[in-house]
Amino acid sequence: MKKEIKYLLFKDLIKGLSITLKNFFKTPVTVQYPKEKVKLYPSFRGRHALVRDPLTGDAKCVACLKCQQVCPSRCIDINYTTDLETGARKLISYKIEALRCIYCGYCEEVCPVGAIVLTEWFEYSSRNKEALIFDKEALLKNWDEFIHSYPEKVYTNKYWNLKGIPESNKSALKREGIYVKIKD
Amino acid sequence: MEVISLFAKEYPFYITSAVLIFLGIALLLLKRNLLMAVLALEIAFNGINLLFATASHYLGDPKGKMVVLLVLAISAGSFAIGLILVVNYYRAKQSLSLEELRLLGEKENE
Amino acid sequence: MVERGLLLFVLTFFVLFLFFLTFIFRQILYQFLTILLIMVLLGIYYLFLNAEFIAAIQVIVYAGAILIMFLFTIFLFPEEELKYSRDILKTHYSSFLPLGFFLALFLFSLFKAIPKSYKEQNFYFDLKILSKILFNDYWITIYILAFLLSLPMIALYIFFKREERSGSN
Amino acid sequence: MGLSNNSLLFYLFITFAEIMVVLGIILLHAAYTVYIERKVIGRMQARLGPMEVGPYGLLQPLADLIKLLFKEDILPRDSHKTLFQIAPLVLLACAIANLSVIPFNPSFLIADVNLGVLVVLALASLGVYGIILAGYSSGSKYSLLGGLRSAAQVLSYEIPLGLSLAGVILAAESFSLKDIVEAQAQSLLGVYALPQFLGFIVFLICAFAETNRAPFDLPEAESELVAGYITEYSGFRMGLFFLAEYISMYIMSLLIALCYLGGWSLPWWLIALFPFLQALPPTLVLALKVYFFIFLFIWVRATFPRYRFDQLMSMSWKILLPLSLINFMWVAILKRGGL
Repeated sequence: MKKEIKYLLFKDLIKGLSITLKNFFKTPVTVQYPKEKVKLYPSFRGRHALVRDPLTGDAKCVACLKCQQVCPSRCIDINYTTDLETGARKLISYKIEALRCIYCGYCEEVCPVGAIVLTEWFEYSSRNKEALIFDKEALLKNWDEFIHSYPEKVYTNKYWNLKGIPESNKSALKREGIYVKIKD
Repeated sequence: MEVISLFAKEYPFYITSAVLIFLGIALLLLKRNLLMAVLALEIAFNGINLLFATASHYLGDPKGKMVVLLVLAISAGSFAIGLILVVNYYRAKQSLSLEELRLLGEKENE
Repeated sequence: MVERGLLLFVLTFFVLFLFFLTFIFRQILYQFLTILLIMVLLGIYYLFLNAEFIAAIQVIVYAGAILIMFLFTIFLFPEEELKYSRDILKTHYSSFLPLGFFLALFLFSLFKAIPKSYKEQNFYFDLKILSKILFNDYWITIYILAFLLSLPMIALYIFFKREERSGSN
Repeated sequence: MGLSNNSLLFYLFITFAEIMVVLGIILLHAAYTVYIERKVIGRMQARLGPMEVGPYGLLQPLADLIKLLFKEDILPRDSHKTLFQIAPLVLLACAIANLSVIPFNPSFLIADVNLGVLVVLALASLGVYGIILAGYSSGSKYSLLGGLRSAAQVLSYEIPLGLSLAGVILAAESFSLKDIVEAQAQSLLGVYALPQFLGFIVFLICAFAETNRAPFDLPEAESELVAGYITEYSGFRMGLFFLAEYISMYIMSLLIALCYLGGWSLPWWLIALFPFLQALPPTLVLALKVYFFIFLFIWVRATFPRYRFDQLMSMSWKILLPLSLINFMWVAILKRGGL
């Protein structure tokens, strides 16, 4: 009997209608993207870049291949030569296929010197494929473009120094904390 | 102009009703299709309806138009029954031709 | 009066035109469409006879119920059945003769039956008059009509019951 | 024949002008109902709706129209060409012709037919041909099945619709919509929606089904029928179908407002409570009622899921038809009691 009364008074229908009416007066969550932009958080992972060392003016990369090994989508390709006398490695080419990248941030995390970074820059879509396969020069240029409009004096990335990793597993540089000085 | 003033009288109604009755009978006899036959009878009904309504209007008697209403209602029912018969006939014989419709029973005795 | 005559002239012309089209078409669907138009035009004829109610009922019942039922039935049949395999009209032109004779006789007797001088009654078809006659003087007819109208429903019920039974066996 | 006050030419000219005014207003309304529908449904889903074309997306209907006009005109190979082209026009013509018998205020009415309600019902039954022919002539099985489904839906909902209107006709003792409004204003409660609550609800549900709107929008059941009878249509012809749908939405809203909510008149108890309402112009009162129902159409579309086809048919024949008959008897009892 209760069920019939519920049917007759359209209780369910009115409940559903009231929910939509309540939503009608809420402010919409839509962001009008090209006109207004959402605030990006410091850990945002966007376009790839190789950090330009302010001292040498070249990439910080030491060609340890850790990023190439850890990359889940295998989009990093590194060529290097080994100096036979000192055993030091020298970078020849560094290539990232941004089309294959899944923006996990593992490469940033694993890098012992903080050489690679996913910048907070995301508007870089292109119509041709070649523009999205970054080689070393392009990656350095990406860094310059990004850092040019960076407001603060010192740049550091959350993934360079993730919490919860035992100190013994970190490189010596990382224990001190990696940061890039941009301007004095 | 004279023709048109003639048409203002009852002649167009008579012509149309005759044409409709003729159309119904001709479709029934010439097209030899069971589905069309049911529709043809409806058209003949319509012709007779128009005749009733015309006579009722020009003689000033509302009963004629009442007959039209009755015929309308009854023909709606009869048409539905006719269509059911046609569909059932087609299921039995796999054909709609009127020419094969010459037996009352189900089987043909050779 | 002139306007009425002109409109009726055009209407009758249309009906005759559709009449010939119905014969020319060889597919039942197109014939059906011309007949549909004739039925709707008949509604206008009833308007000229001061019978608005019948005009509306004509369109609602014939165009809205009966012919739609027919259209649904048309879609039940395969397309080969909806064309005429053998058109008698094409092979036996002489079959038009008796029918033409019948039409001529019918028209002749009709126009013979029209009184030479009739007084046109400007009688308005009022629904209230109709319903008074219908429900007071002819109530038996109404009951018979109600019974007749329930017949198709009963027929349909029996039809589908039989279908169910034959389907289960 | 000069342009004197009672010549035929003058009469034709006046009628033509009236038709143009009503048509222009209703087409503008139909176009902007599309915009408002997108906006309102967007807000109900916490979105913004169209914003790009013009301020607040106000020129969106114009952009849609231009897009539809310049699209390629496709005629499917297996279609019956003539019927395929005629079908949307049949539907649209039957929807627009309804406007001729609908009074917009006490003095403005294109054709004062004393059988207005029957004309509306007759045109609704003729509009079904547009749907069936569109489905059949497309030469596609999705179209045919969708067309037959919608036709069956519209046909079976026409019966409770007509029967619930019969209650109104019985109470007002007239088929003319103008007389119905006037009789309603003088009735005991001022509106027929209160004494004939059952008929009002039945009519409302049938109005949703007659216009093929949600939750009865079987033609738009993409998972089953692609797009029903409009599957093969594109460009301007598809636009005509949508135009017909939106115009018939307005027709149904106008009918509800006129037959059940007192049209341009306000019930006496409302005026007794708020005397300032008497100053409202009659057309505005009617328009407010109509806009409310248009909003209801959109609101319901944003809220309810679609019915299954067998539920739809059984609802019409097993629930709405008996309810409308009960309503009719109830009105007869009220009438007998002198109310």
